[in-house]
Amino acid sequence: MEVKSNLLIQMDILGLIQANILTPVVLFFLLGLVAARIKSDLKMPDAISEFLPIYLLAAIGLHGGLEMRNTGFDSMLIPMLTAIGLSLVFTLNHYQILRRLGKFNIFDSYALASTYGAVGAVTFSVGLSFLKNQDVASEGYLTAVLAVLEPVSFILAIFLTNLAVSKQIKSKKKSLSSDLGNNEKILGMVDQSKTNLSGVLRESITGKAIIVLLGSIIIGYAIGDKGFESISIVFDGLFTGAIAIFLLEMGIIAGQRLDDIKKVGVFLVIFSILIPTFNGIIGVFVATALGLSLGGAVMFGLLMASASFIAAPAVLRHAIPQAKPSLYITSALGVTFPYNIIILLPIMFSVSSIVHNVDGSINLFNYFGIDL
Amino acid sequence: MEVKSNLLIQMDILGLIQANILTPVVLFFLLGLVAARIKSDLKMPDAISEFLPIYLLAAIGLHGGLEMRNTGFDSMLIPMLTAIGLSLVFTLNHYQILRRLGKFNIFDSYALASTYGAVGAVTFSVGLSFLKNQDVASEGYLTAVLAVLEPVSFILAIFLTNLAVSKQIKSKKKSLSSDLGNNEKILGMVDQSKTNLSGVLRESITGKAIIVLLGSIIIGYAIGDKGFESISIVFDGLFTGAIAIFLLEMGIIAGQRLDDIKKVGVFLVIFSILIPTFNGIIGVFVATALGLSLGGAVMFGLLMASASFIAAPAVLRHAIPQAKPSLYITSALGVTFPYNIIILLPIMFSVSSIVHNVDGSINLFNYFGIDL
Amino acid sequence: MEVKSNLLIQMDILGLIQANILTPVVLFFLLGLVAARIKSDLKMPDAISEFLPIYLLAAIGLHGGLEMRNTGFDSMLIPMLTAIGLSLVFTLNHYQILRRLGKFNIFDSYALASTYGAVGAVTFSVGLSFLKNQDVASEGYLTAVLAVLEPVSFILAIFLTNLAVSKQIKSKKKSLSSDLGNNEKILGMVDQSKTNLSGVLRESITGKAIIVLLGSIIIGYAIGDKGFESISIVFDGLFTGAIAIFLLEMGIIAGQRLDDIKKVGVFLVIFSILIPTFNGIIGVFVATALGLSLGGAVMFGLLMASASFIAAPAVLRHAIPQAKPSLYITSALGVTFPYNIIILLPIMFSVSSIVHNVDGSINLFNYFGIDL
Amino acid sequence: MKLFDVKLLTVTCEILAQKAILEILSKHGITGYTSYEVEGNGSKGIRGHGFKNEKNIKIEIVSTEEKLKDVAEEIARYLFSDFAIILYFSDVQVIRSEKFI
Amino acid sequence: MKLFDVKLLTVTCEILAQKAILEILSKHGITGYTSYEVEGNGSKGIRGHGFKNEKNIKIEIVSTEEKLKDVAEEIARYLFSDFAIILYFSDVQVIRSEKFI
Amino acid sequence: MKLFDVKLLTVTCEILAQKAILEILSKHGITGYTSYEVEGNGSKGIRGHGFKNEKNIKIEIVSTEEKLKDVAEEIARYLFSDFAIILYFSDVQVIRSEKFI
Ligand SMILES: Nc1ncnc2c1ncn2[C@@H]1O[C@H](COP(=O)(O)O)[C@@H](O)[C@H]1O
Ligand SMILES: Nc1ncnc2c1ncn2[C@@H]1O[C@H](COP(=O)(O)O)[C@@H](O)[C@H]1O
Ligand SMILES: Nc1ncnc2c1ncn2[C@@H]1O[C@H](COP(=O)(O)O)[C@@H](O)[C@H]1O
Ligand code: NA
Ligand code: NA
Ligand code: NA
Repeated sequence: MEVKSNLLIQMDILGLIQANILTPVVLFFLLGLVAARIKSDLKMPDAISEFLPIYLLAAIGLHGGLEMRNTGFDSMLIPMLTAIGLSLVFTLNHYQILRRLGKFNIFDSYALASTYGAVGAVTFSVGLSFLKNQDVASEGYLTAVLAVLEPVSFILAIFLTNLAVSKQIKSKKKSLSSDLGNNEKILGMVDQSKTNLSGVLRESITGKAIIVLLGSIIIGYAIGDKGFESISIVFDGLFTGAIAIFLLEMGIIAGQRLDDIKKVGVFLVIFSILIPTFNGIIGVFVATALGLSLGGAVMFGLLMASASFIAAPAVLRHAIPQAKPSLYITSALGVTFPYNIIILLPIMFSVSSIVHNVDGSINLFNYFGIDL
Repeated sequence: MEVKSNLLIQMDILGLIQANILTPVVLFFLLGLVAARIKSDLKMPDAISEFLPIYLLAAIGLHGGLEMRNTGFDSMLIPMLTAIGLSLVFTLNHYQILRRLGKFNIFDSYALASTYGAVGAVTFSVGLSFLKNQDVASEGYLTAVLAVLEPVSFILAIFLTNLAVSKQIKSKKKSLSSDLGNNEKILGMVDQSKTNLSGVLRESITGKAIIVLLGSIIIGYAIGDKGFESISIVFDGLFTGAIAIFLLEMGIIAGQRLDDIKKVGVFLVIFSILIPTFNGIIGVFVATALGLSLGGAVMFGLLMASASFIAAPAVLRHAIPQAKPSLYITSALGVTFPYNIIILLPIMFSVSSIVHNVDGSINLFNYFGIDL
Repeated sequence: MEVKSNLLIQMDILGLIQANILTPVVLFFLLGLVAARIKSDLKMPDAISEFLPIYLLAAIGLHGGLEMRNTGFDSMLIPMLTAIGLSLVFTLNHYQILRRLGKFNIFDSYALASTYGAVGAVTFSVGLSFLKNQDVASEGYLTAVLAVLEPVSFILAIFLTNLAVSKQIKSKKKSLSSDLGNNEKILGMVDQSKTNLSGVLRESITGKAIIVLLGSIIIGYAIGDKGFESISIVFDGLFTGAIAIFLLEMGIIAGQRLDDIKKVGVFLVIFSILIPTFNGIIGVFVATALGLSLGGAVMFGLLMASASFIAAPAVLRHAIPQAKPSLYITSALGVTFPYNIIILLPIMFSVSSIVHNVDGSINLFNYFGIDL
Repeated sequence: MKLFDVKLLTVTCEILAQKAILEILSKHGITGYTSYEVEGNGSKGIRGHGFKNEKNIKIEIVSTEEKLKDVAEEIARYLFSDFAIILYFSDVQVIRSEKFI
Repeated sequence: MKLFDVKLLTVTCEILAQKAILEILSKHGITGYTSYEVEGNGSKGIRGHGFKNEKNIKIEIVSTEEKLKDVAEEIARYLFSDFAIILYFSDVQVIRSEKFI
Repeated sequence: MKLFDVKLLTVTCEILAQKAILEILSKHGITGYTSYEVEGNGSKGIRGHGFKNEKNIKIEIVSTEEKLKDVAEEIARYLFSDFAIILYFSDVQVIRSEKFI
């Protein structure tokens, strides 16, 4: 009996992955990937690839706001705080792994750690469209969690980087205090580092992603279903198609980056797969324990699993300019993103189905008790 | 009884304004405004903000054309001539106010006068979506009035400016005829001014706004409801959503301009609120007297109330380069536009409801008799 | 009886042409044309005119893929091979006509021959929307034929051009072998020509048009009607509206090119009308003989009739840089495209209706027997 | 390869002055130029944000010193007062001097 | 028409360094500049493909040699190590020298 | 701050010639360049309106006079006849001369 049910679950996951690959969203991503690999001249106009993220953020924000109006958000606080806590713990954990096992320098370690501690709004959109496809709902307030989570791990990483830099500089200052010009430069750097944190905080919070997301949540909440009607074709009807088009572009960019994977190294590639899996599954369990629905737990897991590849480059290049962007962009967009949307998403969905005891035969505790 | 009904009306207006603020279109405008004020990096790609007005004009043109086909446009002539007449009178009136009370120079006065005498297609779009929300129809031929009205007050203002410049130059010529170089320059300016008028006329009529608007009216008229079906998702279904997105952009631009309001001065800010109110309410009454429907009278009022902030900068910078663009752009976009769509529109709707005797208790004449 | 039925057919065609002109797609094209002729400043942002072809190709690809999944494509091979064969024969035929009757030089002749031997995806889109309007279906696999046909006649033309150039150079080399510098240049040109063919083949096949088209066919086939549902508003609902907007842009470009028609010459203008007519009607007959449906035969004819005006400039400027682009762009876009979508399309539809014996009174064979 | 000395005139101005500048060019018989949209900041404030027609345009003309000076003089005379505009000259060397007369 | 000799400093860098450069400019009291997005290739690899913030920006400043040298020195000191960046000077002649002080 | 004299080669051409020019650059071992789309007018007519691939592109290369002359010569030889194209040299001064060899 045991073995059979395990087998069934496994088949289920494989079946779900296969079914997931055969969705327009994933297939357009793959098309973009192929186009880039065979060096096609296919490219999206810049204006379209700048506009689509704004549109997607507005759409998921409105959707979240509407849901929150319908179902309330009193229960939001604990999941949100938990998400923030997990995100911070994960970021620190990534740093240790990268620095100790991966032997990356401080800067790259913090940059990568926060890239994977942060969240990806595009991944989130794909998750929503995946659930829509499965006809499974999720808690609307998770969009608010997405918005709040955006800057959290960046701020932590930048704060710690500054700390590390300050220490380094102090020790350097002690050892060499002769070269005036250099000293001046170092002092300048300290100043720069110090301003960075508040600057980055400011920029993160006024960054377009958060503004559009929070703004749309509020708008969605304010207008309600009736007010949404007049704009629902644009912000709901076109949603999945727009994701498909945007993923074509993401596929192209990911494809262009694939060559850089060699530079990234085996360690980071493995990291880029194992860490999201680990974080994501933990996320699903924690969310389920907190009482989130089947779909909500998947989205919560996805928040934990996703790496940031649109916000990260913009924030980190300013905040930790010493880190190599090729590392964090390539691993987040070239490895983790496709892995997340193609493979991890169905896995998390299966896990969530099991722990939510969908088929009525296994529940969270006896699952833990028997299978783990 | 009297007092109570007045109170009811007042509450009605406040309620309508509040309800109007809670529509996606207005809220996205406010979101853009906020984003600009907190110096967010949120911006629309240029291509999108260039494309959306074309789309909006095509959509309202088609809509107008279809309506005209369904309901006829024999009754169009008198409202159109009235609109042109009012527009000219208003422009002259603005000039007097600005020049005498506001102490602006000739150039700024004419530029501002025509900005407020002209019409705003974006405002018109918002009005249509407002009425759609209220499930109230309006006469389709008003779109044609919009198209015809576009160049009218510009042409008047430019003609009068040229007249003024010519006079100035003549008197200058008499007084100083020594400095040859300067003289040559002055003659050049006269020539320039003279070519301007026909040039501006030409440019106004071949300007993209009028071309798209008139063209779409004709297309709408030619294809009829059956022909429109195949494109109705694009030009009808997406309409309100597209306005919402465009108003996000308008909000951003208005927000960036708000700092300029100090330069604009208190007088002009008050002008930018009182004049549209005055013109708009007059418009509603006149339209009602001419037999337009409830919604038609609102749209007619909006035509009178609206200031031009897309066409105006383009036309006036060429035609009256001596005028300061910061004045007319800032007041039209930063003050009048938000005032019009947020506050004046519901006011005019209430007024039109009253004079159209919607609730059956007050009709136009006893309203005039008792309340005014 | 005979005369009357001929008359009826004629009226039918005229009626169809008239009805076809009164569709949004054609009217927006004419609006663009008019706007360009009166030198309006109306223009589409580049990003939009780059994005729309990608979108249209994706939409027709998906549509084709879905159709192929539903109706199979076993029967595809013979029509496809026939299309390739016809395309090659037509290309050679065009060359003879242009070189002998038109007295064009080798380069221009080959460039023009392949422009008219190639296919136009935009024309194809308009054809699909025309059929949609008539509620007539067509074989989905014709989209695959479109994709395969794209590079065929270019490759032939480039191959033959290279052959001709090589011959020329050989004979030149014999006659003059003194001027060393020039000789070097000629050798360089031979080298260039030789690399061109493989380069052009590579570029054609990885060109964005083919990638998007083939990719979307596969995606459409893979996802099926159920998977398509979530993106159907974008890729089906918006289709005709998007074509209308794109044709506005095409009309503007065609209008800007109309002045060049004088340079193109009467011969080429006549060629640009007669050749598509000839090729198209042959296409309809052949397709009907191969068993294609009424709509399928129209689309097959359109493939034969259409000239390439988006791919051609890109490919030919690289491959036959000696040819004058104004010739092939102007004639294909300025003459053939409007002729095809306005006049030839309804004609082919009538012809196909007749040979498909739609009204039950005439069938293919007695039609041939009596009328030809 | 012989190089010839000619001049490059660069005009950066608000987009609304473009037409007037192109007219001045053609009045002086100059048909060759290159132009592109830019953003910028100057005495007339930040440009290139917001409405399209508030952008700047840069127009570059390679030609003889004589012609370009005439052009610059006319631009200075008629456009400096009303439009956001700057211009400057630089020395460039070309291969085909006959193309830039 | 009298022309005055001034300098043009051209800075091409990744878009993320733009803010820092504009800050350096304003620190030196320079308010006039022209900027536009470009693509490019250099020691830090091909730019301008993919994400918007991987593009380059070109910033051009016309001013006095003295001021521009200070600017360039500060850019070299603080930004050369962390960002993809190049800069070069050239000689230009202007009409209104007072505009470029 | 010491400045070094190098050359700037500016090539403005129709976008279809871009590939050929970049190939010539890399043949001469030049990896650094900046490029951007422009519009323009010249002996081959107005460009930059209508189809994307009718636009012009401007390619700027800072390098040594020697290398750039070779590049220009090759461009002149192979591309002048078939494409809309102009090019010119100017003098620029850079800080890190080793970057532009
Ligand atoms: N010093 C400068 N260096 C480079 N570009 C400038 C400078 N001053 C002004 N500009 C450009 O010229 C435009 C018009 O300048 P202005 O008339 O001073 O507003 C500005 O928007 C900038 O693009
Ligand atoms: N030799 C060069 N000539 C012109 N532009 C260059 C050159 N080298 C670099 N660039 C530009 O400067 C940017 C930064 O250069 P780099 O720091 O070398 O990556 C490149 O992306 C190019 O746009
Ligand atoms: N005199 C000139 N000054 C500046 N740019 C020019 C000039 N002549 C031509 N161009 C540019 O070079 C391109 C090709 O020139 P042409 O080969 O003459 O058509 C034109 O489209 C312009 O962008
Ligand atoms: Na994460
Ligand atoms: Na008005
Ligand atoms: Na053909």
